[in-house]
Amino acid sequence: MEDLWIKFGQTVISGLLLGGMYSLIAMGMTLIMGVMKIINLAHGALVMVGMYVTYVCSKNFGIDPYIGMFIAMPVLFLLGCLIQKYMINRLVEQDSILPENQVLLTVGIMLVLTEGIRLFFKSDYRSVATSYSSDTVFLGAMSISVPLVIGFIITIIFTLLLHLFLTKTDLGMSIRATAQDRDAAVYMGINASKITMITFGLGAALAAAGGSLLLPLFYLFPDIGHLFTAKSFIITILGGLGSVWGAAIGGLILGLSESLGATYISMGYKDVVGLVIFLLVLLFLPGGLRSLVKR
Amino acid sequence: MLKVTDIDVSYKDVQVLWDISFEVKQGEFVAILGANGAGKTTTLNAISGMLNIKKGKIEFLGKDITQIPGYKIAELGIIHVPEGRRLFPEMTVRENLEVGSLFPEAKSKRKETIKKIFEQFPILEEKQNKEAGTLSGGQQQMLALGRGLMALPKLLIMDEPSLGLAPVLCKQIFDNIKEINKDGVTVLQVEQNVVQTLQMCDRAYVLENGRVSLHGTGEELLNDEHIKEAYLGI
Amino acid sequence: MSIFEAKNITKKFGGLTAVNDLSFQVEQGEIFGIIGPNGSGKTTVFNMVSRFYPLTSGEIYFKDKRIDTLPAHKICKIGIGRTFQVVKPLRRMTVLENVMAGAFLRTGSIGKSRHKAEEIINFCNLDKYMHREAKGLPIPLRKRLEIARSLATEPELLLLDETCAGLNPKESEAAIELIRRIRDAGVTIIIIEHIMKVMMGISDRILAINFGKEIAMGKPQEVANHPEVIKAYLGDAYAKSN
Amino acid sequence: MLNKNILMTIAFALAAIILPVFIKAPYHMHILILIIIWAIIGTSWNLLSGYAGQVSFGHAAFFGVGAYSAGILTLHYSLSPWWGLLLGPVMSMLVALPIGAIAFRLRGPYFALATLALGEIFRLLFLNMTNFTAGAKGILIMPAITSKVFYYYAGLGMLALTLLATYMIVHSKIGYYLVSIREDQDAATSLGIPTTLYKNLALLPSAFFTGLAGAFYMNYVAFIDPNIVFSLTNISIMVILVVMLGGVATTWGPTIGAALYIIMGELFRTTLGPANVLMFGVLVCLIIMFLPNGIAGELDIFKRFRQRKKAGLSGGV
Repeated sequence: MEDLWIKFGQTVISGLLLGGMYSLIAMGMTLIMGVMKIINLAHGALVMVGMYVTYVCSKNFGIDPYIGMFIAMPVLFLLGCLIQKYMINRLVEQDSILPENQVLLTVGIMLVLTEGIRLFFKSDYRSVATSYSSDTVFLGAMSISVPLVIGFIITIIFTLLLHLFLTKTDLGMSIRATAQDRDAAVYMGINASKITMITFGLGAALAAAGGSLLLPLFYLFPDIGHLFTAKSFIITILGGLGSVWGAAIGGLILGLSESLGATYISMGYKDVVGLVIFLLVLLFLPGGLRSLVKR
Repeated sequence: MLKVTDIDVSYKDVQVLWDISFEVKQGEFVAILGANGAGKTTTLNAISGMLNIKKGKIEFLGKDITQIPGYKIAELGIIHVPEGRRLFPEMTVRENLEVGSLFPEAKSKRKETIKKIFEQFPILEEKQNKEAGTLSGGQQQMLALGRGLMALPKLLIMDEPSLGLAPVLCKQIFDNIKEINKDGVTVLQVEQNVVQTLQMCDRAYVLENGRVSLHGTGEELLNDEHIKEAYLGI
Repeated sequence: MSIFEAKNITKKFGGLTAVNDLSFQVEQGEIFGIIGPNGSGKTTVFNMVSRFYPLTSGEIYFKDKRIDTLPAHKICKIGIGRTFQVVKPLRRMTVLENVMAGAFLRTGSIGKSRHKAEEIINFCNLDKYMHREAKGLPIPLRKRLEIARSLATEPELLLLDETCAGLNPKESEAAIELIRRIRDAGVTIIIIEHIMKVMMGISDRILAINFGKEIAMGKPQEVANHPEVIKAYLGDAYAKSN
Repeated sequence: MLNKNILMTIAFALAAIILPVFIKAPYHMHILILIIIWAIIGTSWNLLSGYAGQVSFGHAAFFGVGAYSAGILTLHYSLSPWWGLLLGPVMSMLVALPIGAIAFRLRGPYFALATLALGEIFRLLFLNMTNFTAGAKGILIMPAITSKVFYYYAGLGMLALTLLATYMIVHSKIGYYLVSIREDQDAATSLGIPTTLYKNLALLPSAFFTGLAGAFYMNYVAFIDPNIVFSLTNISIMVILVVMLGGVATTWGPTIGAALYIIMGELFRTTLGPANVLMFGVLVCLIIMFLPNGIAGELDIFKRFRQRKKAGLSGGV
């Protein structure tokens, strides 16, 4: 009986910890979707590129992944800005039959990023080895992996910083204003094109941060991006577009449901659980969890 | 202060304005009147740099601003309070005000300006931590006005401030705008509430089908039979 | 005989009441105008009638049959056509194809639908633009195209939303002439317009609303001289001074 | 003009029929067969997404169900996988019904996301229902026929059927209604078009022919596993790119796109080695940025313009 409870507790806690890190990635997506109103199918690929940057730092230069992420973030910020300015932004005025042109361009970008990385690193599975990768801490009778705990703590710090940035700084408020009413933001003197570019960069940097935190926990290969694209969609739709706290809660819920699904249903079906939640939210709760709070 | 000379404006491939010319002098209260679809809002958007101007010239304080992008217009001191208020619905009242003051000068005086605005609109102080989307129509218009004032505008452009407001609230907003004008801010206003607008403005221009059809002082136009005809067809 | 009746219809969006307990009847063969200032709820009335919005309360009857429970696409089938204030052309289809899309409601045959569409395009004086894509048309022609497209569905009642807004006097006159001819062809018309001038000439009866409520109803002259209407359009002072 | 179109079509058809006389190498035949399979999927996707404007990110569900219908017939019932050509399309239509019921409640990007999720759910289900589908191990069959020429003609027949069926749908009342829904759903509703019904009228044939392609694929390649035939990137998203490449909402666009995709893929593979998919990605980006309506779509503008003046029927419908 007690064993069952320990197993349950361990499942819940590791699910929540992992979900926290997912939510960091999803915050990047929710910011981009909030400001640009497009589905970014390259988001997972940005995560993946960020992971490779951190991986190279660790493998070739011996930089600890938790330090390496601070190199990956600015690199991805720059990459995101360039992609937005020179590729996606060019389609804004284009008259095409399918309005999904921008989405399809993100698919193209995803292909380029994934295959570009594959060219250099092949499809091999890689992992970083740190002294603490396989360490665990004990919480009562439950054992929790150390990278999960560190990653989660860093996530909390980042979430708080992001929250402060968005509510207390002019740049952050400009981002929110642009997301909520682009024209009105321009009336107030905000350079909405520049803000859009910065937001995409910021979203990419957050993707890199989340990816780097997950690096000690996942095998790295070029196609891992798809996994994160899917997860961040689920979280973004779950939490509501453009909402940082929505993404935080959504991430926790996804992590938890995956973890419970894996333990109690089967490993194979755990992703189905997330997708089904995703569909249910799309259909029955179009504003995400945030719309519940508002009611 | 603001001088518009012979501008033509098109939306995509459709021309909306022809040869619009008018002038707003320092400290004046000027109104633009006209029916739905006459081109009033387009005229205002042309001034605030949201549209491509094909022909003509817009000058502000002697400087040619015809081709300056929208976000730079605000910094020059032209603040546009758009039709339908266009607040940032998920930001608090205070945050909305803060977003109004992003330029160095306005930012340095942010605290004082907010204080002044709270004095003028006590209800905004009371609700400063509420999301703008939860305010009533009248309160939203006050906030839109306040947000505009945060930038310390030289020229305030008001687009249909009375839209959707009950008569009592309408009057209150008009009083507020008049007061702001008396404090030295030049005002250019588009309104459908003809008489009240004519009573409080110095001069007015009437637009019909994308052209200026009439202009004069408020008093002159109040007594002009054409106004009544244009609006009521009698 | 009244062909259409709205009974105490109300529409609320959250806390805002856009249309408040409004009732009116439209007689067979008349042109019935609805006027009111910006934001007074005119278009909401149309969206309720054409079932784009569900009613908060009230009932709508067409030819003595209750219609406020039908799905939106059935409204056209039973004989009520509409246009939109912000025109919605089928942008990448030609004028002919736009009107054919309407004509297909009553036929499955390409030939018949094409024949009917050509007839209506001629009726609406759009024949010169028959093979132009809708996205390149200027506003006055787009408005006319929308009327043509709706006529192709063979409506008995046509709802026109701000057909003359943004038109110059000459274009406006041409539009009015077209509306008259449509009525003469036996179609009952409800028309929304912000500009009263337009309505004065063509409406048989006018309903004036403000804040979603009726403020006056009757013959155009009566409505135009009604103090509440003058107040709504020009403001308090005008009503008193005149 | 119309005659010229018919003549061109006949010329193409004849060329396709006599092609095996000149192309003998199995490798080249293999490429042609792959082009045909992709042309069928692309043409089907184009009906739903190009003409009706409902951009599906989940067409792999139909392809996979078609393929597995054929595979499971052999695996569990020892029937010839050729029966799958009958069962596969029907099964695909059957799964299309619930997929449509869910996804058509949503519009635009939300529709796209829902189809994406549904497609992935199918992949995961087929991966995990190991008793029924053999899971990740996949299904391997021993094909009774090995002649590439046979597969070429069989595929060509199916492609012709798909093209003809979609052409007839698009040039009927249904086609007009589908394009109306794509251009403006509210306007379509105001014209009395039951939009959900007509979206289904695009979805069902689209699923049917995609399922047919899947069943044919099983017969030809003789091995499937869920990660191949239900693949999000290699099927669902690739079909979008194929049609974008060729031309959205055009009759021949998907076929042109399929030919370009496969031929370029092979060319890049042989000349660039591992960088081939990268080059493809770059090309996709360039095409979306500079030829937003695809190759046939952009050419079509000139064609349509001339056609309009004479016959007045546009290529848009």
